[in-house]
Amino acid sequence: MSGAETILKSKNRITIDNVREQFPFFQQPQNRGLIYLDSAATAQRPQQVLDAWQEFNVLYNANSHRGAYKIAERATDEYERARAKVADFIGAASPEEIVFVRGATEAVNFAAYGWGLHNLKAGDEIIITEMEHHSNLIPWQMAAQKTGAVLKFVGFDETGMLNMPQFYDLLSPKTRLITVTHMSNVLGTIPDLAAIIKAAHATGALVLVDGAQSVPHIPVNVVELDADFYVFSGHKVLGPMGSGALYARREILEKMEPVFFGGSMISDVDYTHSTWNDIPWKFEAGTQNLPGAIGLGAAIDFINKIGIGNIHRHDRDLTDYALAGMQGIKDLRIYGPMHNRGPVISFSLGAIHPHDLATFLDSRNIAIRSGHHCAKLIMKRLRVPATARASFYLYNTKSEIDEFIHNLENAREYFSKWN
Amino acid sequence: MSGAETILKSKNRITIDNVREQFPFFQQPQNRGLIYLDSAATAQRPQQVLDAWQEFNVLYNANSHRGAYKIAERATDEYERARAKVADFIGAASPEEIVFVRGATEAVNFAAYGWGLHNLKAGDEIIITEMEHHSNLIPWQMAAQKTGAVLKFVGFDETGMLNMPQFYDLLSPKTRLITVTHMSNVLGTIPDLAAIIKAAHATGALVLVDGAQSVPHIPVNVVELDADFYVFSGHKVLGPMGSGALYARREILEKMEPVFFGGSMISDVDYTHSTWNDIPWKFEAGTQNLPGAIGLGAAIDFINKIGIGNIHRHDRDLTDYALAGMQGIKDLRIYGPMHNRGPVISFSLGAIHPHDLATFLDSRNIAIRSGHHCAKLIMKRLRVPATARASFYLYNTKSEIDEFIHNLENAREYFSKWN
Amino acid sequence: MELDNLYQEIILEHYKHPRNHGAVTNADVIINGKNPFCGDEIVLSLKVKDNIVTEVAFEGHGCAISQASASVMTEQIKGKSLQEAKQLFEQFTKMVKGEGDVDTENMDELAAFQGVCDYPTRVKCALLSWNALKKALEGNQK
Amino acid sequence: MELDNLYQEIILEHYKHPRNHGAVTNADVIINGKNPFCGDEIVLSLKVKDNIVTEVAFEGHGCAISQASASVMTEQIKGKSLQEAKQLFEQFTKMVKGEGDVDTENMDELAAFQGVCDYPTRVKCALLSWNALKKALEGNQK
Ligand SMILES: Cc1ncc(COP(=O)(O)O)c(C=O)c1O
Ligand SMILES: Cc1ncc(COP(=O)(O)O)c(C=O)c1O
Repeated sequence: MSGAETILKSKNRITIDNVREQFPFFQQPQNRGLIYLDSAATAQRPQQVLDAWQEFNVLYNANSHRGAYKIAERATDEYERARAKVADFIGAASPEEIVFVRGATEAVNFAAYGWGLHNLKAGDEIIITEMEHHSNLIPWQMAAQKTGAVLKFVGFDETGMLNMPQFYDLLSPKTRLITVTHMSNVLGTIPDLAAIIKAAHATGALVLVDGAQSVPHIPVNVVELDADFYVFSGHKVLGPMGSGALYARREILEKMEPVFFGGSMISDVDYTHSTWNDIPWKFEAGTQNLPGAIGLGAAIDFINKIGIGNIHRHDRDLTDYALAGMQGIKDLRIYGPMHNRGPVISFSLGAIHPHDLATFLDSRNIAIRSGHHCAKLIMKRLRVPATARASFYLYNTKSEIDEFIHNLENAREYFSKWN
Repeated sequence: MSGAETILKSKNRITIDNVREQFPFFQQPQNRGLIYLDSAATAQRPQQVLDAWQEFNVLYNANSHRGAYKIAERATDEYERARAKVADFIGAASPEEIVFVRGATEAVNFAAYGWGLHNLKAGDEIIITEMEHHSNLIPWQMAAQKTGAVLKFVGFDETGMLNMPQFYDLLSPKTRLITVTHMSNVLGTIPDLAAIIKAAHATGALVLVDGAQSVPHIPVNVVELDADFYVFSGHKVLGPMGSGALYARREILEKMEPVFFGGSMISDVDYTHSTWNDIPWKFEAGTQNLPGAIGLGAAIDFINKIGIGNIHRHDRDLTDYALAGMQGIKDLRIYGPMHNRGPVISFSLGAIHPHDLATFLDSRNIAIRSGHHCAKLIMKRLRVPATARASFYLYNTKSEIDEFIHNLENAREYFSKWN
Repeated sequence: MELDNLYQEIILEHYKHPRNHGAVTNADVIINGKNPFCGDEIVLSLKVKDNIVTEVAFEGHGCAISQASASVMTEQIKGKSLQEAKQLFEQFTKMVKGEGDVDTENMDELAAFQGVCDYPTRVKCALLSWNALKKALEGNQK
Repeated sequence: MELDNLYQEIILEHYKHPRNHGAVTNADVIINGKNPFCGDEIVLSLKVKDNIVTEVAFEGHGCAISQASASVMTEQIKGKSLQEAKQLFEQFTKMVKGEGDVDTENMDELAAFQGVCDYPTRVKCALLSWNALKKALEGNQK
């Protein structure tokens, strides 16, 4: 089956096997047969990304922006080229609007410190959803506590859809920011950002979009979306750990305060005061993870070769296929919408605790996640301490999903003796 | 010559050639003959470090602390093992006192935000030196501006020695923190930390030591040193870019506020308030650069195999050798002490601008740095806009230094036609 | 099937019918045990008299391993001296971490957790209640 | 020796004897050019009348390339229209970046910087004063 699955439906028909071959992780004897269904936590990386990292280190490792010799110049060039690739990939108007960060968490924190602390004041409101990852929640709790701003929560219904009437109710002239995920890492929900952003801008509020889960799977254009801030992690989109980006519109970045201070982010330095470099460098204090950023650029090249639209279709097909199969399993409960959703499925199976389920599947060489998925507010609302979660990406196959579903049945049976 | 240089003076005589062979950077045809004298900016990396990074990615790439399957457990284990290696390497009392960060810059910022903003108040004083890297200066300018604390500067003399009488003068019951480099990245100066820390603790002040330049070259033991905070960057000590550590004594870390907020650093999360995980994890929000940290662990293994004492001797010998040779060059001026100093030599040659000198040497395949070296206060005090800088590490040889010195002579001649 | 080494009968039995579940009234020590990474939580309450654990109970939520481990633990330490409890803690920890041979003679039902050492992802589940106990023994109460 | 392609006679000559060094009195535009990464700095002052650069001068510090480039630039744009100056900026930038063939006919001494394109580390030095000029032309003054 899997050999015949076509990821690229257009002319040159890249098959799923062609794709998998390019991921050394799946080629290791130790990992043969491993069914990796945890890409929402971190994705595997194609050879091209590992090569870019390696090439940096063996050929032109040097500190950027500081050298007066050839390899330092190359390091700087490749780093800035990677920035341009990221800008292109998410449709930013210019590379200067991309700040390299460690990941989505750091990006949200930069926004909360650099914009939030300087623009929020007592009584201002931040609208946030109950389905945010902790990384897009706690930085705003901090900003709210420090400024006196108030967090207003938009809930979601049993099918995992945001309560849009509630959102419109909450939206007011006091709203300064709406911060919302582009795809829930638990429910797979894809909120109606177009509507949210249009309404937000009509009242003069800014919108931060957490793209950690969306950028890997759906075509993103921040300008068409009209997002004010957009954040994502490199490691979930085939890039190296320790890479990621904060996008913000030029006017916002220019007015935003730097968060970290040190080498390379300055314009001038005196004893007690300093001034800052231009964007984006004023946000990049100290030695950056150059091969991380360059590796992220290579990941984007890889994705562009396959086509994000093709990846999107592949992931959606897998998700539909998995949802259909899982619905046939007795006592299996799926959290989140059944249509128009991301390739991440949270579920529970009867009374089996998710950790026990994950251990069972692990013993069958199937890697899923269990826990609160850094989204305790979702757990509270679902009234469960934890869920199991399977997530898919371009290298997963329908036959892997068959295996997964088959083993869910097995798990049900194995644990049934417990009743 | 170079083949005979012994880096390990003890029994099994590792020669410099043995060492160089293990750095793929020097083995590339494109880099043959390249004399890399910019390790103070960033070091090259041994195969062992690249392998550790690669192995993580192809064998057990998974997110740490979150997985319910084998490779995730391995990723977590190796990450925590790397932490223990770092703790051992700098003599920390326990691994929990090590926070993984992107580098020294981030580490100082964590201290300035997490400790500084919560412990400094108007009128408090921070003693700092005029030879600090911007990364150990501007975060404290920020903390001072936000809290009303005052920065007090210890100067240095023409030979680059800290003005210790001035330090003792400045030290007072108002002093809350002394923040000082363990080795200047411009002057090579190694301040008398024992004296500084003893005096500081006697008045009840804490001491932060910037080890970015020292950790690669001299044995460090934070407990013997009695440092309260100690920071360094992985990429300068043979580890990957994007790795580094903040050390602080347990009591300090426990009381310190987290700086970044998000996944994995929480104990519990509610709508408007959250509580934090134990140290060190409360400081590590979101997905960390796991292979970066693991690569840093591998770098430490590599260094331990050779012996930091042996590396120290080798670097010191090279430095003495270079200083002796450079002193023979007409119009060459060396900034910094001539003895008991680090392997980083800043200099100028007649009226030749450092950039022009660096370009000349680059055309001879010798990589040095020119500029302000992120230490504008030093430049102000030296009354120069920039200096040239050569720095050495375990893979450099005396014959490389011969070449370097020979080409300094050539440069003098080349540019002499300008006069 | 090897998984049975982990999910032994005794463990299932305790998971289904946890002993000493609830809270000790007028406890001398109440300790919260928590694995922040996965969300499992346990609250342990103890009464100690003349150095002897006279009463002990637990509440919380978590997987089969963590719940069964708590249940067995409470049974095993009840009536033991603080010293003996600490010894059991050490033996048990060593056993589930697979750190060398452990004499399981005096361990009774605790020995059912021997299989955990082959499942490194579950070690922290088995230790959740024990680490809480350790904190309690160290007088780290709140 | 190839380095001579970079350090041409004309460049050395201007480095040693910079033209239009100092500040224009009653300048219409004063612009600060700076390379924060290496520390080079230039202050450019201009007088503009009827769309013509009537006076121009520079101060600052930096390497031979950046200083000579500023010196040559001031000579070349003096008396030119803002439009012509902008054109020269574009030609010069293209040339030192090595982006395609540039017709150097109308460029006079500016052509001496042709060799810079083989020294990517020095491109920003050659452009320091020109980028300041561009900011000035865009009315980005301060
Ligand atoms: C003395 C000193 N402190 C701090 C730093 C900052 O280190 P990093 O850029 O790796 O954060 C450096 C290096 O650039 C340094 O030399
Ligand atoms: C929706 C969402 N936001 C934010 C994050 C945080 O990303 P990172 O851990 O890479 O910083 C994640 C992933 O963990 C996520 O799924």
